[in-house]
Amino acid sequence: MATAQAKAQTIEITYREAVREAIRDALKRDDRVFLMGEDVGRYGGCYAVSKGLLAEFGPERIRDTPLSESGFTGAGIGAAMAGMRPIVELMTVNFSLLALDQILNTAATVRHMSGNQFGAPVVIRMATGAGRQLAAQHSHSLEGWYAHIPGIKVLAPATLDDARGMLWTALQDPDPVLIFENVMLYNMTGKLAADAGPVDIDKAVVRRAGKDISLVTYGGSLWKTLQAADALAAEGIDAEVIDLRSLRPLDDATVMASVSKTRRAVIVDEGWRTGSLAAEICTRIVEQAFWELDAPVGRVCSEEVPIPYPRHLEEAAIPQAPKIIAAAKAALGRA
Amino acid sequence: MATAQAKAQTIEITYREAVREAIRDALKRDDRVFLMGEDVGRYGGCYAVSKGLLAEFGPERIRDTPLSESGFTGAGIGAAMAGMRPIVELMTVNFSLLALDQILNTAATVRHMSGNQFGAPVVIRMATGAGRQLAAQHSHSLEGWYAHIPGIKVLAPATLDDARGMLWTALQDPDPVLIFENVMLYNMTGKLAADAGPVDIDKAVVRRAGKDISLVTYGGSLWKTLQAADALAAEGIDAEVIDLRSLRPLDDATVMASVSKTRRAVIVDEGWRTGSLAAEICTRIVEQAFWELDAPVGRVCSEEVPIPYPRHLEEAAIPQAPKIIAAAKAALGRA
Amino acid sequence: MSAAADKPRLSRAHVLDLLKQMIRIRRFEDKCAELYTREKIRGFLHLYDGEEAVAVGVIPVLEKRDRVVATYREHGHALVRGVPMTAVLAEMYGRLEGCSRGRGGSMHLFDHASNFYGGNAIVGGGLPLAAGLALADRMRGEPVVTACFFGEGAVAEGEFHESLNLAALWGLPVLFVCENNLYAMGTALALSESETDIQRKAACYRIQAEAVDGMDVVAVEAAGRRAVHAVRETGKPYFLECRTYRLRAHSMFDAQLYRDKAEVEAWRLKEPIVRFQGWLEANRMIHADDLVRIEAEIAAEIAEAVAFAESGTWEPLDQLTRFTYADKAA
Amino acid sequence: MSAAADKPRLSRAHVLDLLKQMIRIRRFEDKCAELYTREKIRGFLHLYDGEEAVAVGVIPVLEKRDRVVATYREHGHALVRGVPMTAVLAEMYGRLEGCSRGRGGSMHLFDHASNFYGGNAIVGGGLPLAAGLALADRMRGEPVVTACFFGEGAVAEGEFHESLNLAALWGLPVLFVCENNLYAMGTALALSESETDIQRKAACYRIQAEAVDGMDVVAVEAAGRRAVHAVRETGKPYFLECRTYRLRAHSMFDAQLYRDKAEVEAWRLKEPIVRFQGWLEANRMIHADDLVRIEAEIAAEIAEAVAFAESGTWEPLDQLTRFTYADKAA
Ligand SMILES: Cc1ncc(C[n+]2csc(CCOP(=O)(O)OP(=O)(O)O)c2C)c(N)n1
Ligand SMILES: Cc1ncc(C[n+]2csc(CCOP(=O)(O)OP(=O)(O)O)c2C)c(N)n1
Ligand SMILES: [Mg+2]
Ligand SMILES: [Mg+2]
Repeated sequence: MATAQAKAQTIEITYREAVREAIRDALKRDDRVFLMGEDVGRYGGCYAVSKGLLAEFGPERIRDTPLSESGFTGAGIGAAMAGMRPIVELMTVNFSLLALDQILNTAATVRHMSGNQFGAPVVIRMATGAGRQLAAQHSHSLEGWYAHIPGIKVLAPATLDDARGMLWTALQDPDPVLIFENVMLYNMTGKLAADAGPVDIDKAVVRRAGKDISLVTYGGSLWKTLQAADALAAEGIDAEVIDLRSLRPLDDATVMASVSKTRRAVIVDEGWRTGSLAAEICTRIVEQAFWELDAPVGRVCSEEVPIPYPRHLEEAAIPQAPKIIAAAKAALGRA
Repeated sequence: MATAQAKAQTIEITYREAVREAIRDALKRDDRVFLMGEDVGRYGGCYAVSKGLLAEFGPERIRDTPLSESGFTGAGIGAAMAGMRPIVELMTVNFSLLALDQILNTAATVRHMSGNQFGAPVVIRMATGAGRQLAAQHSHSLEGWYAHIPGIKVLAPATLDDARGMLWTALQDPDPVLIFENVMLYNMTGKLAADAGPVDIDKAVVRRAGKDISLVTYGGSLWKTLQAADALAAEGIDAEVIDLRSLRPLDDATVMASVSKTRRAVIVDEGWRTGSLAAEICTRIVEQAFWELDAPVGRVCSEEVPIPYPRHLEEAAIPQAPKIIAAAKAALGRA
Repeated sequence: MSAAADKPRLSRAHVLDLLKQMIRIRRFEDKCAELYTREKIRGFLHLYDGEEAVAVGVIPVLEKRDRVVATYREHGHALVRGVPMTAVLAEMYGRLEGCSRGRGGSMHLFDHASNFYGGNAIVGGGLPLAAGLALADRMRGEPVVTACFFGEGAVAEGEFHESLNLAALWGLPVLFVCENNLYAMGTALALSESETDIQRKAACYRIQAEAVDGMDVVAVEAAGRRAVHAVRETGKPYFLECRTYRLRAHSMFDAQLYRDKAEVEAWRLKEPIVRFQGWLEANRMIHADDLVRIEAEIAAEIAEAVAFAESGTWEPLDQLTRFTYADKAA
Repeated sequence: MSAAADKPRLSRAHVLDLLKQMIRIRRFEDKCAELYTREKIRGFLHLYDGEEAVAVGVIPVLEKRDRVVATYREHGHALVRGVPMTAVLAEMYGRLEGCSRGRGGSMHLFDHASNFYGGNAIVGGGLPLAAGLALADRMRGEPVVTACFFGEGAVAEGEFHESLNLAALWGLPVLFVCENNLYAMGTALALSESETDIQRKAACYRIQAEAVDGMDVVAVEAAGRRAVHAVRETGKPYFLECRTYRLRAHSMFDAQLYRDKAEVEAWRLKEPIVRFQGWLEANRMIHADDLVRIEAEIAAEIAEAVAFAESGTWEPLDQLTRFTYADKAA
């Protein structure tokens, strides 16, 4: 992993490129790795993530698939069980529903029901989230929902380092790992250490230290939450912002340490409110830190509606900084 | 709905028969109603629910389908959009994953994305739950997971009255309704009013009044929870037991009224713990009744493991009365 | 263009209408593309450029009571089916006056009045739906045809297989119209199907099938007529493969790395409007002023649609979660 | 029974082995049924009674390095593949000594040593998996065959369609073995498929196919040999439909309302063991004492398996959630 000195040397890079570098690096380092999915090859990936990789690695390892989400996801799982290390790209979480049987009934269960004889070390990547005015069938945020399933791990890289670093670690994992890339992050630009490499995939990280309230979030919402934290700072409220990074398993320790310090928390999560990951985190805080709480835990989630097309409705449907600010203030009794 | 006098006349009936009577009644009352699903006809239903209906109503209205969960669920949705009132039977929740695209991306979204021009008044029934030693792929309890989806309603009849009465009301609903029947209840016998009919599908019900703690549950777990309440009573703890009945929408008022009275709550839910419906209910209690709580809300859910085959492991994996008792005592500081 | 047997119907009024409908779609979508770059239209925008003969050939053959199920590339289908251009464009603007109240956008045009069942953004997702609509009609004994449009990419999906089997098994009056434009986004047919002769797929389910030159509106119309007739008469499904080509990008985000410019140019020579117009000219069925009139009418219609969309209103924010469920009865 | 061309391989030792394997499955499952009524075995139990010739004909033709994917009706496949009967029965008892550590039960027999990939209780769920196993072999250039067994009921599932297309498109060395026993639970083939000649389905994907009398172990073996040979030589998929019949109920919960007793009795006359044994006797390839010996050996093996399962241990409760994920490296 990158040392402090090496970090001095940085490159300007987009999130999209960071994911691409991660895939390229994995393909170079391990013969067993290949990428498969709809339009990952000739088209260059629906969000241009895999652009250029076909020319570099050829059609066997950058494998365009037919529109058969269940079939090719299952094939990825099978290939993993036979020793390969496939990266299955499901384009977007919206289409992953077609592959859910293979993910839940095969990938997530096979180690257990085979008595530990077989595992499925497959990595399944997909874009997630709203914000591009793609309406009801193309704007789901189901990563928190997937986190319900025992037998899989669920990652949500929010930063360039994580976009670059989580994939390799996930590929080393003996069990299936789902990686959710928020669509709104692909164009995000920033600096990355020239020698950035693998990162851990089991710890939440404090992205902004603060003492008044804990804002717990992940993925695309991290940036809105940091924005909210800045605005709160201007009003004298010092918010701590936690990036969960891994949605399954959850790193309770980091969350509880923060809440024990700040005694107040708001969870920000782009999933629909009812049955959201935010509810799970709130419940864990209640279970593990109830007596330290000075106020009810708040949550900022998506409204209970299929995401509407018009910009003003879409914006109102998903978490935004003003809502986060309001929830934080409410938790601090400053509404 | 049944009057008090009529209730005097009761019949001995199983849960299975109550569901069958509900289907038969709906078929008789409304020409637009038909039942479709795998083995609902000649076989008599995988849990014998529809036994005899084929002879009575014929193969058009008791429609055996091929093994094509996505196809026939989608066909049910389409038929509903064209004015029929199909009851789609998905055999068990385990296979419903194959139909999830149609349920989430079509049934749940069509009213909204069509700007209220089309709705899908379909009822989708399925068996749910563990307890029959059917192992990892046949023991899911995903009703709470489904409750995450805006655009659908989710019911969990736990009693004979509800098994008999919820279907008709669901069929009157202009939107898709999913009904989850716990497999362990089909053989349950009891008394039902001879003229039992439709029941409401939007209110939770207090199945046992109590003042010391609120035990909130639904479906198959209701009976374990009532058992636990009896045991608690023997130890001087007076538990109130709430049967949610509808998992989406949730009847917050009934839950909050109870918790405001008892100041303590435990949620019992057969779903896997992380991301369970129990988490949602706990969170709502925190949001709406935090200051009335005298102790952290507890939850008794399934362990985070695909359900194992052997009886002792299966039993240990899902909620049982002793765990509920322990959780209740813990909430009361009597652990 | 097509066989003599089909010509009787080719009155001058009729051919001019076919031509006009195709040009109408083309001009409308050209305007959409422009409005997209001006950010009036957002989200994904999938143009039908080159494929107009399919919708124009098939949809007018349907009756009013029939039903249409389409995909995210459905502007043409909606227009030909009779959804007003004003309502279509307002929808793409996200306006309350849009045909889906602005909530659906380009990929979710719906219209109850014309039995237009969307606008589905899930590839293959419309097929089970179409089977279900037809099942309802069959159970009620109504001689209604459901026309279901989908791309050749959808053929690889399990839902295609399940729907065709159900339709054949139960005798459902569905006209399956495969718009085979040779690409699913960037995936050429040969990379998605082991059997690339798509109409042969229907035989696997014992469904009657036909392939037609989808760039020839007269041929499509003739085949469409045969197909709709067959479905209505037999009550059974029918499979019509229209061989066509998408001349533009898949959506506005597509760099078209997967095909040569030369291939596109070669297909451009076969494109349905120029081809049909040339044939009409050669057969002296059209005059220069016909074209001028058609273009003028269309331009006026588009101008009106733009004005309508521009002056449309936004759904108030407090209505955000409405229509997740039906409004409660009062 | 089968053509002369296939007979050369029919040495006495070989035919006795075929017979023994079939009887072994039958007797084992008879015992399972008994143990089920005694509640030693729980959950669902699906017997292979009548279908033994399929597994016995196909699986021994495979090599050790080959892979097998089966369904919930897989006791026979596991036994023939070499999973010890002790471990299979212990699994059905839920014992730690079971081939899946007791966690899977009857529907989830797994065995790493013999490349036995389960035991899948989702109809059609094993097909994508088989494609993936074969994809791995293909990418590594290993001449390994993956044999994937499934019932004719699975043919209606979208996953069947997607998997066959993938296998054909990518040239994956999968032997698809359809065990067509005419019923999916209580649903007769004609109620689930518009095309009931199942082997014809393969042609839709340009996959070579053959149908064989699945009640004739010699014919199945010959076809299996051709099929495995074809897959290994060409690296491409092959589809083998074995026409067979399930003589018992679907599972132990099935009242068999959907078929006549007479139909079952008619099929019983064709059942593979009696038929093969009769043929061997007619051809004087078997002696009465062969049968006595076979039965004795099998009885001893079953007795040993029962003893093994009975004396097995339970996974300690504190291990409940283990194997949800791999144990952490020490
Ligand atoms: C189930 C699903 N998977 C993937 C996508 C992304 N996607 C949208 S259109 C498309 C290509 C579809 O091609 P085809 O069916 O041939 O229709 P065409 O666009 O050519 O008209 C893909 C892959 C989707 N919308 N739905
Ligand atoms: C996806 C799915 N749907 C339904 C079931 C319930 N089910 C179990 S076996 C079976 C019938 C399968 O028939 P077939 O494929 O012909 O195999 P057979 O039992 O005849 O060997 C059904 C419907 C299931 N296990 N999986
Ligand atoms: Mg196409
Ligand atoms: Mg069968």
